[in-house]
Amino acid sequence: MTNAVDLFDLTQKEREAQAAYRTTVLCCGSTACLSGGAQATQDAIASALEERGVQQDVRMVATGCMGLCSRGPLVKIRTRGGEDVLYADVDEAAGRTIAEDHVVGGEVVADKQLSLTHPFFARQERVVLENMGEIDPNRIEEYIARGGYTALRDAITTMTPAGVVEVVQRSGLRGRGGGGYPAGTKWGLLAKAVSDQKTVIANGDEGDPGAYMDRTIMEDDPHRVLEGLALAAYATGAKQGYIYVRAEYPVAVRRLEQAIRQAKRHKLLGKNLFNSEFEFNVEIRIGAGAFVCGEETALMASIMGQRGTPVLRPPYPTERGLWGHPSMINNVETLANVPTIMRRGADWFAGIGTRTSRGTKVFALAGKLRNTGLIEVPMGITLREIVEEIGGGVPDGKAFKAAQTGGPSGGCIPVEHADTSMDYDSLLALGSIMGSGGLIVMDDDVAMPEVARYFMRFCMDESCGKCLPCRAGTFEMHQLLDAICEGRATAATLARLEILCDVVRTDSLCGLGQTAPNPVLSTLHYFRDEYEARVVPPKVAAEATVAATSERSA
Amino acid sequence: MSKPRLATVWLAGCSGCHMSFLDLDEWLLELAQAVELVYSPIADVKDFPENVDVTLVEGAVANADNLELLHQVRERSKFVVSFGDCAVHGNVSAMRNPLGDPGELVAEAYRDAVTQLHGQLPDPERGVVPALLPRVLAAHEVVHIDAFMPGCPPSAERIRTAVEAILSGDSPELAPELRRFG
Amino acid sequence: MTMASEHAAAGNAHSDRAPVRPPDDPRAALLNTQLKKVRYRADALIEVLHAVQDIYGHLSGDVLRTVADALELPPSRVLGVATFYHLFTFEPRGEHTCTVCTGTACFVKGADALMQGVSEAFGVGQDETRADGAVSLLQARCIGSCGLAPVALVDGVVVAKAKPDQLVAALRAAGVDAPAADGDNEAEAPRRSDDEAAAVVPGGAA
Amino acid sequence: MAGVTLMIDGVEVEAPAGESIMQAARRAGINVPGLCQLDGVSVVGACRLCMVEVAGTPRPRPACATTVADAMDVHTDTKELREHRRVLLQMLFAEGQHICAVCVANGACELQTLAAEVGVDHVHFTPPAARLSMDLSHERFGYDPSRCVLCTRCVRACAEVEGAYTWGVAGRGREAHLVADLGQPWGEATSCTSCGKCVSVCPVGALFEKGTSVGERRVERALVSSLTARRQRESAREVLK
Repeated sequence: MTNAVDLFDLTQKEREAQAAYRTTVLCCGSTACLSGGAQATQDAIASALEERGVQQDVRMVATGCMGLCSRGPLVKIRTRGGEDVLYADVDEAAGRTIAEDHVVGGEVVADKQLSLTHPFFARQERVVLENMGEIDPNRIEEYIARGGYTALRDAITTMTPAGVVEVVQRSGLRGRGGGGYPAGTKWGLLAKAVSDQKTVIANGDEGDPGAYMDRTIMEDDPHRVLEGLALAAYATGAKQGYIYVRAEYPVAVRRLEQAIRQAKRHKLLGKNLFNSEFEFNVEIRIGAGAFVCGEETALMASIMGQRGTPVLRPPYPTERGLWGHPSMINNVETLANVPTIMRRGADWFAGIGTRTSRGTKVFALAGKLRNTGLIEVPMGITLREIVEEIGGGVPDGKAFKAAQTGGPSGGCIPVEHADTSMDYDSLLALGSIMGSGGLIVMDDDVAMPEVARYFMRFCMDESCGKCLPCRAGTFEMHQLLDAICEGRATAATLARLEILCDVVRTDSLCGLGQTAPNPVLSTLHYFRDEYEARVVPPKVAAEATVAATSERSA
Repeated sequence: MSKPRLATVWLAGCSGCHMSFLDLDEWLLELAQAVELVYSPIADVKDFPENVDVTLVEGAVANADNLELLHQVRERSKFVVSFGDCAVHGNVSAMRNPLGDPGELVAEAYRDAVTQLHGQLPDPERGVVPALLPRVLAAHEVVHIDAFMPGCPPSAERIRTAVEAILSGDSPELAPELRRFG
Repeated sequence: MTMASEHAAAGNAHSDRAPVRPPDDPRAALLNTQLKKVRYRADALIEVLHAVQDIYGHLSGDVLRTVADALELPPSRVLGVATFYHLFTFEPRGEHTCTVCTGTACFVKGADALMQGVSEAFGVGQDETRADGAVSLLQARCIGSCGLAPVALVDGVVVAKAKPDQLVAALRAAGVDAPAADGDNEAEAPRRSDDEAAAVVPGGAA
Repeated sequence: MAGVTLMIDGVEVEAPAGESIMQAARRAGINVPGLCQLDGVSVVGACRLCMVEVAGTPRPRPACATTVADAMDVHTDTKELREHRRVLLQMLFAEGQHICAVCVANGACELQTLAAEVGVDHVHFTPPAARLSMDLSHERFGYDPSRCVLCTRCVRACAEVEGAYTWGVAGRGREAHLVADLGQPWGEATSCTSCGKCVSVCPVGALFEKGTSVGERRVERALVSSLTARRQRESAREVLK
């Protein structure tokens, strides 16, 4: 393909091919459903259709994540002219029944059906995840059939780079990796930098425990990431792109590699894209297990094959980044928003969400909830709506106690604040952060000092060790939290913990250390009584200290 | 007004701090005029008395006796000073900590070392020697400490400055050149 | 010229570098292929270390020296990078592995109990390989299947909404026996991940 | 190069553009504490002891790694900064086994001096119960990891000035530690030229000359700095020729 007309042809052909089938069976083939036996389900459906001799009338698609991971494997049946029917908990037997009764016989299998008006689906608004559960991530044609790469084509053929930056700026899109820095501003900075060796980098080093938005996007809609990155490159004048992926996500790596090959073959990557001067290439770089590599400067060090230790900013990457050249790093979800923003317009996007937090946010909803999985909601929805409506509430007669957002850099929001709007600024005001989108719900079985200790343990293990406050401070805080959890702490211990939080937050070199105290500070703020209940008199603490040292040296 | 009651105790240390204290020569006579020395390794007093105003604690907490005495000191003293690096942070006394189990150390020191002539292990059960704590602790890890006087040993000048300040009720915080470790 | 090609060009000058030895070791041949594939670029160190781990199962001092020579990097840099990233290991893994996810969702839903259950049933400590090499008990940072928490992997296969007995049964089925009862395992210290690292890194903080 | 005028602790200081706050402060006779900074090698800004308050910035900045700017208003010694420095120094003491009484650097140790200056008279954290063995394999020098403060001056002097790259940092977080080559005993590190620069820059007693006893540290810390300065001067002259 060498010009835009071919892209239309391809789109047309794929749409016609899809329309030729009477029925489409969409089977969720995401990691979660696969580990729940989705492959066997798919095989059962295929062989049932074959036995009935209707396989050529039915299009079988292994799609990306349909979202409701706790009810997988999920299967969706789409009939020409009819409504989609979604099935949950589809094991092999159910798959066979659905194939025979519904696909062949036209009868909906009521006991496995899950209504698409279920709040889990109805309350969502899908921008980034618009293709999830709809396309086969292995086929570029399916992405293109749903409008893929038209944003890139239109940008290159009809817009100036500055025009693209302007759209992103006007859309109000903010960084989805955690900090919420305005994406358009960042793009503008790189666009202004003078260099012929600029790079754009997609940050797919999703390290927050309990978050898998980026993994899902990379695995299930890889071309969206490529298109977003290519748009960033066009807007900023970069010729080289990198996607930095956690090594823990091998499927994402394979899908992205395949997507790059396909895009190259269709001349959507490489030289003279859409007959323009614009040239863009993408390479994948794989991490090796280091949370700190989510930090921009550490990530760049890792791409260059070095220890992932952050360096001081300024200079910022847009001034001096990869190999000393101007570079820009955007989170995968941020980039995944861009093709849709370009297609549907900045105003449309800015119309979703709140005044300061535009658009939607993808959350990995997990913990003590009836429905867990991947959701995309408009910014400004309340925590309560997410927990009670989408999540279906806390099961087993337990009470909703708190929700943790932002992972090890975030905080716990207590149930009293459940009506807070989920946007960057409201979460910050509560002492948490939006973070990358992990949202873990806790019931009253969960003890907050232990939650704080869990996250501190994580930060301690993930500290790179370069700067003293983070290296030693996270360790010392963990020691104090240990003492608190094990009944060796006095009131003075709590005071010392607070001083340490202040030192580590203020003096650490990078974001990891600067935010590591957040889970402690927020639980101390909202659940101080739980800490105080564990404090003991000095003499008891001293005895326990002596006893604990003997345990440790034994 | 009665004279302030001063005590000094010697936990796990080399007694160097007390030696340095004795280095104060004629000032000791002045001090003797100003305070009542109610307990000290250099005085023949068996039990740590009640109602002590100021106690200087030399040495780290290394064994069960140290632990018991330090608790007694805290309960019976108004103002407790960590006197010298061993009390302040363990110092040489705490150098055994990284070696782990004190049992092995005792065996090495009393039985296995090539320089051992008698090869006999002390038996804490018989009460001859107190049992070693698993880890040597600084005084403030066990009780609240009101002031710290680092040094190995603290120089006579440092001791005098600190003790004068404490007795006159001034801030016991020492000047930088007088609070260096080592 | 883009940066990638600039670095590639720098690497090409060295494509005649001496091959990894011994030449009759098929693993050395595989490593050579990988080194050529990355054109001996120093910035490909992490990719090369991944390859070494795939080929040899773990990183050893000898191979690290080979890598340092091939990429013309100071050995201290190679060791620094290899020991920085958690996924690189300096000891051979056990014949079977159980990896418990310790992400937040799994933590909230009882990852600790999974860890403890397997540890007690097979006499293997956390992050350890049993002395007989039969089984390793590892922990993973979030594997991103939070909807199915708690999650564990037995020999790489995901066990969703796992219970301790389920993992024990799966490992038994894979052929892992309970530890020898006569205390043989006690006598022989378990192989800690750190120990072998310490052999490569003497004087290292243990 | 154009100069700038800034305020440091209420004193007006003139400084050439591009200079760090730390350098400017020193010339004005204001000593900002620091351990990782060393003239003549690159800046890492890792020990965070030199954090200073700069009016208009949300959080303190490392003086060693922040460039002066015109009309900057810097405070190097506020109550809060002092308290933070005390906590940071205590962390350093707790990370290793710093027993001044038996250390070769006693009396010539930057950590010891800083503790006295900043007012650390005891340590609230518990040192680890780790057994770190000394490396005495080098014929002239010794390395005691329990005294290392991870300032990485030795790593930078070895790489940037000597060009040997013998020293490196391995491990991560609290497990981070110095290694020679592939972690073999220092004496077996083939890249080491035994130049002794690492020993000369060590702020504490972690790297030392064999045969020196308590308080006998002799090497001159300014060696590397003067070496680099001389090198720069000479190469500038070469260019002029």
